[in-house]
Amino acid sequence: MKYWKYLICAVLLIVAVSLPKFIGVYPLQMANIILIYMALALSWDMLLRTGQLSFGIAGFFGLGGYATMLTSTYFGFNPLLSLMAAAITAGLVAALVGYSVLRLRALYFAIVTLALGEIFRVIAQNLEITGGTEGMLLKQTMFKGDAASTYWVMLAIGVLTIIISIIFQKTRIHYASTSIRNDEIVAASSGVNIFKYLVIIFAVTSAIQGLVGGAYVQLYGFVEPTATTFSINFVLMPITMALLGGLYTTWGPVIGAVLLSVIAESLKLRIPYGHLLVYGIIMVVGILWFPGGIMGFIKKMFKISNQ
Amino acid sequence: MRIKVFIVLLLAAFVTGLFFVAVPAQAAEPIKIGALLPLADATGKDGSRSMELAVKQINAKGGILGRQVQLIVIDDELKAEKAAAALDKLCTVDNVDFIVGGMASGITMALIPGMKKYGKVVVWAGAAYSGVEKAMEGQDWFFHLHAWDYQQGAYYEKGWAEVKQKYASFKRDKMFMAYEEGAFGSGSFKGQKVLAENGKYEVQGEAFKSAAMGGGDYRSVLRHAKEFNPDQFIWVGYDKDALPMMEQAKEIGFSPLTFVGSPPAWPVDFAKQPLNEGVLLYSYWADTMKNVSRASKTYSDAFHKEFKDTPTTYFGPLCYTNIMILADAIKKAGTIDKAAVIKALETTNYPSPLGDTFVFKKSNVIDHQANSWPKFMQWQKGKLEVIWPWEYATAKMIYPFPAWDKRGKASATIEGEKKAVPAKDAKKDKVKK
Amino acid sequence: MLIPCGQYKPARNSSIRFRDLITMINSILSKFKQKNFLIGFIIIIAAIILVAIYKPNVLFEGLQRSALYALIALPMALLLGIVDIVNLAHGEFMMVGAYFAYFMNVQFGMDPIVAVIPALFLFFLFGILVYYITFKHIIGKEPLSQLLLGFGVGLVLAEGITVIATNFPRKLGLDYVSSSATIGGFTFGTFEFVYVAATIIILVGLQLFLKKTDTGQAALAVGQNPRGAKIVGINVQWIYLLIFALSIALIGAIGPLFGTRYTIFPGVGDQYTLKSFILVAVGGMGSLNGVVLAALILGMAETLVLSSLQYGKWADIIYFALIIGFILYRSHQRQVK
Amino acid sequence: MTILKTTGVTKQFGGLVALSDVNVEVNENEIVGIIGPNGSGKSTFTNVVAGVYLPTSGKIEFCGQDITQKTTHEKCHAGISRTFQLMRPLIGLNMIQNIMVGAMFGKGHSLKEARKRSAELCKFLDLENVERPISAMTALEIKKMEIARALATEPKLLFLDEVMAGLNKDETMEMINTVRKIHSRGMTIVIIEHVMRVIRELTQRVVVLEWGKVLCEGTYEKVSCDQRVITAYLGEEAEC
Repeated sequence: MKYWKYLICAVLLIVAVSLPKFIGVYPLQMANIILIYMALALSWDMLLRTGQLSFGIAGFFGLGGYATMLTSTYFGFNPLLSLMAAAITAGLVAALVGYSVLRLRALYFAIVTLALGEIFRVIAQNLEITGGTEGMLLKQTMFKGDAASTYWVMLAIGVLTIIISIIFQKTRIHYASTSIRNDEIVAASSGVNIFKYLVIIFAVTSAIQGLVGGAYVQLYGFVEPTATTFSINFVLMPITMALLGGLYTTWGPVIGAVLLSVIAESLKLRIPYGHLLVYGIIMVVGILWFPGGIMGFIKKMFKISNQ
Repeated sequence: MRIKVFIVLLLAAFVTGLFFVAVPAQAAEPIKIGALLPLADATGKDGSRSMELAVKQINAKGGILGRQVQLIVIDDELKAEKAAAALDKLCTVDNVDFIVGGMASGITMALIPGMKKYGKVVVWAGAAYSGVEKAMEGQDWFFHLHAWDYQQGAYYEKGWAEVKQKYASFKRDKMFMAYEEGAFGSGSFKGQKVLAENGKYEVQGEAFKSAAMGGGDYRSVLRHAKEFNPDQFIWVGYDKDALPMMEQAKEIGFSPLTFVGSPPAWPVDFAKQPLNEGVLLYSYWADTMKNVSRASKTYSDAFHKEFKDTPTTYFGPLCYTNIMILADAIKKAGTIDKAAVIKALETTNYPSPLGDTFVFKKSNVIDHQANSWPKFMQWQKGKLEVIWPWEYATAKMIYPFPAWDKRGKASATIEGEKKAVPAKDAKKDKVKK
Repeated sequence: MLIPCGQYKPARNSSIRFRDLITMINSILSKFKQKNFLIGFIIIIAAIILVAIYKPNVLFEGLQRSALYALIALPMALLLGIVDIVNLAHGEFMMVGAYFAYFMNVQFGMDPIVAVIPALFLFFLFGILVYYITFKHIIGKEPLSQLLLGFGVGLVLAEGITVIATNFPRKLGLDYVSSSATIGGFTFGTFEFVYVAATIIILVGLQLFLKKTDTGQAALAVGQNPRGAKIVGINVQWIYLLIFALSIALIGAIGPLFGTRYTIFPGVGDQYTLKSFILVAVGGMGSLNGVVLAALILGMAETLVLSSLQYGKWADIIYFALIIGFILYRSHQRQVK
Repeated sequence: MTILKTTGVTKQFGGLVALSDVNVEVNENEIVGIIGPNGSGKSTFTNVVAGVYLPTSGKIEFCGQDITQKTTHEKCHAGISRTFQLMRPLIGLNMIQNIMVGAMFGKGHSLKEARKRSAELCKFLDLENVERPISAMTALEIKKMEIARALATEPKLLFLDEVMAGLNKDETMEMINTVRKIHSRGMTIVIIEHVMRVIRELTQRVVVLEWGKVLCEGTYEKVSCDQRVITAYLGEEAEC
């Protein structure tokens, strides 16, 4: 039983890695989009496992994007190095900011993270060095835009996120975050250093978001503060995907990201005008059918079949 | 057990996805043109309809080189990653021969890596941001129709200089620019500052939050403008800002000598608003141009016949032109071979519904820049009239902008104002032509 | 009584008595005896006087802007603050209300301000409908699902309007919206005082509803502890339905008022959803007065910053920094207690 | 030896004084009972000592260290552990995982070690079928699990806050035995209780709180005959 899991994971990984041999550039590009949103959704869920609802995804995503852009433009970092810079910048800023912000809970935390993202945006928009409102263009995207190589980078980021999420689920961090989410007083009375764990998890998830932001800039080659890099889409879409897929699990956000991205794209190609209407209806019906997300539904099915 | 079912589900989802996404490529019988436009936006809607119209007309005449033309339009959703994916789909799944379309600069930026990768002939309608131009330096397959931001600015200066020459009473020593805080607005202001330095007039500017981004209160900006007391007031924003801007200017009693707006489109029914009287604007095209340009009339009539509607933005005729230029070049080249088509495109000479006759020249940076130019227009009695360039002028300019307290509820009082136009200038007008 | 509340019947006099007024004044006066409150009050008064001398327009326009923010945030404060339902489609309902008024005007020549009354009734029914179709099945389960549901409903509303009426921006040309008055050479717009009036009416109405009616008290009880409220015999489902429909009715009726002054398009609402969300958080969950006060402070500050030419582009940063500051300060206060 | 010593501990909530000048000493290896009518400050005292609230004034010493300003988890690491008046299981975790939280974070054991120790604790407290989710457990089991979670932090001092509340007679008996068993392992226990029988059976010394003040202190027999205590309880379950 146990080996089954590893075997399936290995097969999946091999299939994922060798995908460029079988499919064309466009499906790969779609896979990149799915991986971007999947990593964001999963990282958001990882923080949510502590009960902290973040609306700051776009903020750290944009921060990472700008870090990549600035380091590769002004210091000539190579693409992978600039991605590292993005992750580190976002992680550090999150750790610093977290020291004051992580004392907040629930809606207050959500609003403050949202406001933080907006502050990052306004700063990026008003500084000369970041190209102001017009943004900046990258001289050369990573691997000269080669579809297979960029896909592998994105896949690496996606797999890394999944691995971090699994690690979070298998180690003491799982116990820390679950107890903090369920009952902070019990957690603290049982010796959990709530603040420490929150800062660590916030920094790690923000670093992932920054990394994805950096990859986004490396993929599409530009930053632009108002409509793209700090777009509210990068808050709403990952949250939507994680909720539909199922919270507090590794595979829920993954399923949500794959399903919603594929549905959105196929709807767009079939119904050029008004596809978002159908998309919205699917969302509403989806959450009414699976109030606990698709993973929650699957789990429930198993419980019933087991009993 | 749990994991197994889950894996099966995941695979099922994936396979369904592939099934949905991978539209099988068809035999390359027709000439395929791929277009990227924001279909949910007014510009994209006008643009895609006009493209369809152009293709229909071409196919009705038997196509090009004996082959039919197939247009594949994909919505870029105004999202960078979706646009890039759409470009990949056009180039790899649909195997299009040429790429057209394009509206927002931000989206175009995301397409640059892909365009360079595929190297197909691109005839691009939109994107005015000069950063795009820099990125396209030395790419011989890139043909750009819309004027770049700095070109537009310089052209406006030329226009105002000509207006000043013609109307002795025209004054433009002080100018105030209210611009939306995004790339579109602040880019315009940056350019304007340089132009003002060269033109030796005073300029002041301030950003506002466009209603498109959740703003909509312009009073502080308008007050600053009023304090500055400019001869010319220009606002650079979106169609959503148009009417509230006028209302709030009226509210605080701000009426400069010329009141100029430059949104890409105007809201529904703006024509019916009495407040619009005398508002000047920059645009490439107005429906009234059918009175002065034959190409414009042909286009306008055809569009109306096809869709029982009038295009509200200049992206309609621009995208129509986009297809027509490409079709002409293919015809001229006699093949869809890249080098031949590029050669043929270089010799383009197309009288467009926008008024201008399109030819490609070198710009500061790129090799193939069309000479399309914006025009000065003015709302007069609920119609957009072209004021300048003189050869397309459909009416004379109302100057100065009628003060709020001097107009009645309707626009009846404007008649008298028109006399402000010096009669002697009519001759100069003819000489110019 | 509107709602059958079972055995739960708090003994209350539904009219405002003179004695209530005295106790209210007394409680306000006792606040002045606290040092901090007095200092804060003096600072605020001084700031208002300074602003009034320095830039009188900030006072008027700031008030009007704040009133609009507060007006839009109040229905959300009712729904989110009182009974803990997050409705991310908040702004979209307002947008639909504005479209309703627009087409009433175009088709039947009805003035948008008159259209507020039919909008109120129609959106109450609409709210009931939406509640029965969607939110009813989510409330009390995973609370975060409300986010996704609201997002989906908002998308359906916005895209539905796009399909029906295209996404071209629309704006009614109403002569009275640009009316202005002049005092001592200073001209200011008068129409937007409608927002101030509407805010006061809704605020007072909601306060009375919550404090003076059994149903309002029941709603407060449900908000504090749904399970407990059920135990004491309150029909919780009814309360949710009523508050939801009331919130939708209010925001739907605010739509026409919004549409008089602002351009409407299908995407106009989402920005205001976010703003309202922020105001409810800053004002403090459950406090309607707090929301109005937060709107007043943030709106005034925003207008003040915008009124200075050089710093206008940083207005957003000050706005958001204020929000963070407020929330951090409030959380600090809570910890000290 | 004195293990816990509070000197002049006062706690105010706004204008309300919940504890005023409370001086309590707990010696090693004894069971101290804290009793008092509802709202007398029993739970507040637990919360102040175990660190959920910081005291407004006063000093708390634990094993000779001043721990007054320490946070909840620091106090837990120092060796104070507690259960809660109302059942507070961590519903996202199953039975043994709940206990592991205490072992991992209270004592810093690794995941493996924590599981081993938690399993031992389960055996010690007669908890079976340890992988059950919370929803499949009885009230007694949850209470025992919470005690196990507190014990897993390997404390020097254990606060049991109304651990008998909501249990029937048999269950109460079982719980009393459980507490005895824990005490026999050398644990110092402070038991906050409403049910006098429990106090009588278990405690060596009783502290009576009323209106946030210590009313009197002594053995159960001495305290239960004190006139002030009887007045405070108004005959409520107080039998001489």
